[in-house]
Amino acid sequence: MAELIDLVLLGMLAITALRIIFLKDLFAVVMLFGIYSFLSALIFVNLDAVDVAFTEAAVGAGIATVLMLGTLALTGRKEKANSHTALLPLLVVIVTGAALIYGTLDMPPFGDPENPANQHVAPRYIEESPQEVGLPNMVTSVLASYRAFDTLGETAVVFAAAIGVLSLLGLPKQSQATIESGLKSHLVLRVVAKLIIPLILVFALYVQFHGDYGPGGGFQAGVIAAAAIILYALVFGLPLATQVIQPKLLKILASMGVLIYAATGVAGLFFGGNFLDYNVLASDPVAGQHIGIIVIEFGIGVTVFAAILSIFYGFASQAERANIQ
Amino acid sequence: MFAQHFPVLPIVLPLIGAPVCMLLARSQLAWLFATLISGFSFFISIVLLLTTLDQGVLSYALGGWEPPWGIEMRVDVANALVLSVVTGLSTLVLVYAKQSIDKEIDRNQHTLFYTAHLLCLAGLSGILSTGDAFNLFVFLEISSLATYTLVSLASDRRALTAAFRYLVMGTIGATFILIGVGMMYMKTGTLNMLDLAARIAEYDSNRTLNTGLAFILIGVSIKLALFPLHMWLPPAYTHAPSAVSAFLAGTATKVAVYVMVRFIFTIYGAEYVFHEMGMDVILLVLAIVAIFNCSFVATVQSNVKTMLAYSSVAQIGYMILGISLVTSAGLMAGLLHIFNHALMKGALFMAVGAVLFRTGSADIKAYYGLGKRMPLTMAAFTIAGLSIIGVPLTAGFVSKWYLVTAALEQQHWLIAFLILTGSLLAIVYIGRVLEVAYFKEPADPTDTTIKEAPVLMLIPMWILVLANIYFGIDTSLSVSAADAASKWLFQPAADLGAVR
Amino acid sequence: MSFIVDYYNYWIVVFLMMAGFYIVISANNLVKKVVGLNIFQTSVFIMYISIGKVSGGSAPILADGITSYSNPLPHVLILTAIVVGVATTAVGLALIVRIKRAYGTVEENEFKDKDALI
Amino acid sequence: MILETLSTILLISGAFFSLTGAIGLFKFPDFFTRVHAASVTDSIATILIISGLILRTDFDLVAIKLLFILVFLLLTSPTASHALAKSARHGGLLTLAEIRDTQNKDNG
Amino acid sequence: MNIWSALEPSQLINLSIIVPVIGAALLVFAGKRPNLRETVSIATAVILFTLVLGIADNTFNQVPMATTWVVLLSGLNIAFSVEPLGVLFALVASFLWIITTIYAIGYMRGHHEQNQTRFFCCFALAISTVMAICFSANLLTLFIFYELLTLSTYPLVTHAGNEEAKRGGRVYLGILLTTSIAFLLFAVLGTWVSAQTLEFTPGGVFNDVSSSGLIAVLLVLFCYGIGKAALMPFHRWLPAAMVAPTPVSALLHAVAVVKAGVFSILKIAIYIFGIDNLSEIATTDLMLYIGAATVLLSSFVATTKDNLKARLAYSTVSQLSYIVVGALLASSIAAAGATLHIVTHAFGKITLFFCAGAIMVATHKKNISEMVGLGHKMPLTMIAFAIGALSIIGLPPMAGTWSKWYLLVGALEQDKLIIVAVLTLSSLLNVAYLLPIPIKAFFTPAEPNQQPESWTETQHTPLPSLIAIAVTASACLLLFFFPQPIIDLINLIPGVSTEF
Repeated sequence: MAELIDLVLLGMLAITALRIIFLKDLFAVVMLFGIYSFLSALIFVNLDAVDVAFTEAAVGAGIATVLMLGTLALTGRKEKANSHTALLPLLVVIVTGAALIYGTLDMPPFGDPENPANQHVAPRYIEESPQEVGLPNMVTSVLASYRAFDTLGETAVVFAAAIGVLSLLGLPKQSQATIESGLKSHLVLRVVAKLIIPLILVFALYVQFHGDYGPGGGFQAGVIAAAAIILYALVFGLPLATQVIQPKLLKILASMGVLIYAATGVAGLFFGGNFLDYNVLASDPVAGQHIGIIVIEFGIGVTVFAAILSIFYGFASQAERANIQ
Repeated sequence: MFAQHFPVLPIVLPLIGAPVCMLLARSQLAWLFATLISGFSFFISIVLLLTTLDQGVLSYALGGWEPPWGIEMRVDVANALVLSVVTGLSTLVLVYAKQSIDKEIDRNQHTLFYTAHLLCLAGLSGILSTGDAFNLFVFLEISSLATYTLVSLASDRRALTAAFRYLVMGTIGATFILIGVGMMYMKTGTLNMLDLAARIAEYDSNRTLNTGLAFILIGVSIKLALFPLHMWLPPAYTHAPSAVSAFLAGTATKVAVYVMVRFIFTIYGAEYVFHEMGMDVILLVLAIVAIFNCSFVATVQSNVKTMLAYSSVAQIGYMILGISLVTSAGLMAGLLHIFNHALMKGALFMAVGAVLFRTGSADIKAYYGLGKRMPLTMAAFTIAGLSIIGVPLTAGFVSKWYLVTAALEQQHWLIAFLILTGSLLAIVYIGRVLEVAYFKEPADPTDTTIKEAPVLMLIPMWILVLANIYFGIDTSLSVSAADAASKWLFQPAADLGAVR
Repeated sequence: MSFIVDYYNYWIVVFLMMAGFYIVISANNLVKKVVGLNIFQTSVFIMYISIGKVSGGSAPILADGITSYSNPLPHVLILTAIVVGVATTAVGLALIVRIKRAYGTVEENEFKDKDALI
Repeated sequence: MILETLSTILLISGAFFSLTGAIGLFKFPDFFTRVHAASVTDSIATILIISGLILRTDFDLVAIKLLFILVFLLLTSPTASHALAKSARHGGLLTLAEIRDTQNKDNG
Repeated sequence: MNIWSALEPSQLINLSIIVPVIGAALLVFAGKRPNLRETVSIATAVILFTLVLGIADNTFNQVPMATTWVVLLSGLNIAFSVEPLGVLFALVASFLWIITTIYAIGYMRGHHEQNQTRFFCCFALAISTVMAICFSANLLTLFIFYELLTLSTYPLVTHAGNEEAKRGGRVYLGILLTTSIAFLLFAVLGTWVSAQTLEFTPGGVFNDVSSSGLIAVLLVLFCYGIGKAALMPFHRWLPAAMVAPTPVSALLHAVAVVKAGVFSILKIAIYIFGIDNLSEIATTDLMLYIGAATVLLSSFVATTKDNLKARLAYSTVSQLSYIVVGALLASSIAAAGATLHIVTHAFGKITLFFCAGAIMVATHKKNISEMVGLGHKMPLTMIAFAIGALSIIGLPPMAGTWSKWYLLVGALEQDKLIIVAVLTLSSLLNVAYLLPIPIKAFFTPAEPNQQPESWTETQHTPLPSLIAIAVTASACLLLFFFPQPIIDLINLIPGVSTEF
């Protein structure tokens, strides 16, 4: 059954991808990409990767699509007819694809528990992590403890992206003067938004702190919280949003998040452990792990929230500029 | 007290430094702070280099989780050497950057520049030190993202398209690496490099592993701008701010070369890659084509920065050539050239940046008569240029010497000859600039604004120039480090795995 | 037959990857290129997750009565990779916005005409 | 047992409404009618499906979560449909009837 | 004779290389005051000559002298040691430096040249590298300073700074660097790989020369790699470099640079291959005949040139190949002749160049056709010219007689009758292109209205230049009557002897 669903979803993905190749309407391309992302999230669920699915839905289908739409608003939605022949790319792709197919021939069978990938390192995570780290969600254990350095890097990547977008697009100026609504006439929208935004924020907090037990964690929480503010900015206008969450504050928050994470690692040094060693943070190693994971997840959440939001601010300020012009 | 944590500090220091830099908000403060952080990392790298020369490899388990379950930092002579180059050059470039950035980048973006620089440094250090294949990908992306930002900070609009092209190519490369790592993981169930090596050694030849390696090599080749995949590099280096070009040319591609070395020698083992898959011939041919094609293209450029960028691609050809000789001597020559090339290209790009600072142009016309107006800058350019050519008593000569000896040891007479003739093209492109600088009259002799570059730019430039001479004469440090590194890398991969 | 059952997943994923890769290298429009990059990367993510799937296993969250879990390690890796992907996308799109402002177009062949690109 | 049957009925009818919505999305002639079809899917189908799912739980935390989702969807999806239609209207899109009218006027 | 006997003998080598460098540094500081500057110049030259005299004294007393500067790697040093061949060349070069400096002072002032400080400074640096070449203990050292000599003389060649000078400089640098990097460095590396040593060893470094094709190739590479020996077809740089001021042409292109080339070939023939082994190498005859062809062809070319310096340049090309031929004849007498020819040709040719320069300063004439009847106006110069010409031709009572005599005897001893014929024919050609100049100058009446009657030689030729001309011309004579000290020195060279 699971295989069948998998196959159907993969087939839909293939159709979507093919459609994207031939479409010239970029708006449709972006929407299809959103669908593509969402379908892959479904596949991830089907393949037991709930955390990944959550992230993919929030990031790929959510944030990435919003950013792409924002870009389209500034650059136009039509792709121009392509004059040069696509023969060379086709050739490159066929060769690369053939190489990959060649590579699959010696691959271990799909789903087999005897595969090397499932036999060597992973069993320890599955068997020991509930005792060693003390969390039921093994993904969180691996993410935040065994491979915490990867995650620190990931946080730095988000931070770097924020730096990049800031340097390219800048942040909106805080304008005290005219606070005009983006969608003034949409009364229904405004009412519902006011109702929903607090709910979203609560949900974000839930995801943030429930990540140890179920799917979720700082990353998803940060994205969801940012989405709440993005919704606010869309409905009530960017100027108002920048008054609620000031761009300057975002810069500080984004930095602070990384610092919180790194400081947790450094704390390990001072307590006599290695960098990012949480065992030494408390007398009981498992308690130490708990403290460490909660703090760094918080750090991730803060950075991701601030980074995503400032990226959105960057794009939105450009859009406003374009409107004024 | 912190001595045992040194393997991780060159990464963590700039990684912490970056957000702090962002918080500092004042350009001056951020500069000072970034320079200090970078300098401190350099100091640690030197200590690491000396320690590894003395004691061999240093392993550091992050989070206290022993590998292969946790992530491991693994510093040996080879990466400590490259690490010293990267952190050292970063420090010098930061000193240099202060005034160059003032002129080339918008005032309120200065802190962003220093933050991105530190992030880039953290990423590069991470790539070098890590002992985990996926961790390498993460740090690769940190440095790449920071690099795109740094390149796009330039005021020229062409920097934007260059950065975008770099981004697309870089992401394709990173994704290829990701595919390759995935295939390796699929067959071995581990991501730790030593563990991978031990487990790959159990397979004779495996189609999945071969494909994985091929994808990693192609991905890394994009990052290191190996010949047919180099097209992103010249525009990026041309239009980036001078300080960025100086830093990237000396470090980013070199780190990628090191990654290639690491995958070939540490993980798969030279035996597997070169004898089973015959990669040496492919790399050799590409390297030689790179040397000639790009040196030749360099000779016809009118923009000096572009010229140097193409020269960089050609010089990368020399490094790959050394690797593809499949001998300890060849690998040693390649590693040595990583070190020496960072010295000379850093100095050259700094000199070009200084000219850009004063004249506002990198076109060769701006160099008319500069020999008199900016004597120290042009002297630096001359000496570093001679080093590129490979004139005796410069660092460039040393690396060429070892490269040719390595080729001759294998009875590759033709290759040795090609290496030497390749450097003749360097005479042409460096000579063109020197000739107009010293023998042409300036276009506008009355222009008094063009004078010697500021001291803060000259000092790092000349440190590199003097290093070029020093390491051209006293080669004991660089050669012995490269030699130890190549010997270390060249032992069969399975043995490395058995160390633990 | 078992051959196909064992590998169909990877083959479709390869097809998806190549579709994305094709869009990246053939598209003339920069936004479409970024979309292609995302499709390419997302497909690679599916490959990774497929590696970790264990038939009959369940999501790697400790629960009573479940003995077989899927491999959590690829999930962690891909979580990281997704973030990296979106970070790259954000920077890429920001660059596109700036390019549009500087050149007035986001079609690759058009700004090549406007600058003698080196 | 009864619960299960009930839930199956709910799920199947939910799926049916979803399907009609999808068919409508394809078959209907213009924007506004299509929005209509889509919003039917959103509202009635979600109610049915989620109720069906709730009946299959042990009425623990999961049921409450599903309830939350239901409330959330009931709040957002009509709003989305509304916003969509209203924007289209603001953008100057005409219904079929209106188009016919204007065409008649032009002809007449 | 040895005023430096208080010093440790080996220190003399260091001093002889460093003293000119110190001189150059002092020149920079003395640059503003011409008198001081020239005093420094001459003082440096004299001190250097006494140093070399000291070294020569020690050599006669069989005092070993050696010093190592830098150890690049085991077996690869920058090291110096004294052997008679080098001493001889050092004596000639350092003595003629004094004379040339004196001459140059007059010439440069008389000609109102620009950038005189740079001129004297580079001049001193060039001599320093020549000293290093003389005393180099191994091929690497020789190669390094050979390259530095090229670089330090480049500014001298392009001294005029105009388009023609730049073109000449480009050819000069292009050919010399190209040949040295592509061929010489290659040959050095080949020697290193096959012989495992680069030390100059009496009798050669190769164990078995006859069977190896490699060594045959190396010989060709060495002969062409040393582009300064101007073997055809790589002789174009020598005429091109004649755009330099005359003192430069005189010292560098009659003495230091070209002689450094043939000196290197002699040194390699004696100490790397071994004179006795040469006959067993397959390509020796090939190179011998190429040398012979160069002798003849360039003599023919010389007869067609009307520009005096160009004619002298081609004459130099021809005479250099005498030395190459002598080195390759594989006969101890011919080698002695070749060594002696370094000395005699140096004195003869420098006299001719001095005269050409004096004529140019005094009358601004460059072409031979304009010099008809000049003997009446400038009798001293023209007499000196005649003496120099006779010495080059090899007629008694001039020094050139001896060297040509030994060369002929060597050729006869080896039964190379073609070489004998070539040498004879070439001497006849020498007569044809050199002697007509003084003959026409004296025996054809001066064209009227050329100069006012009151014009005298001493008035228009700077006195220092005249003194220099007198010294070198008389040296040509003296060396015919008193060649013994030099022949004694030559007989100290292992494998070289004037005995039948």
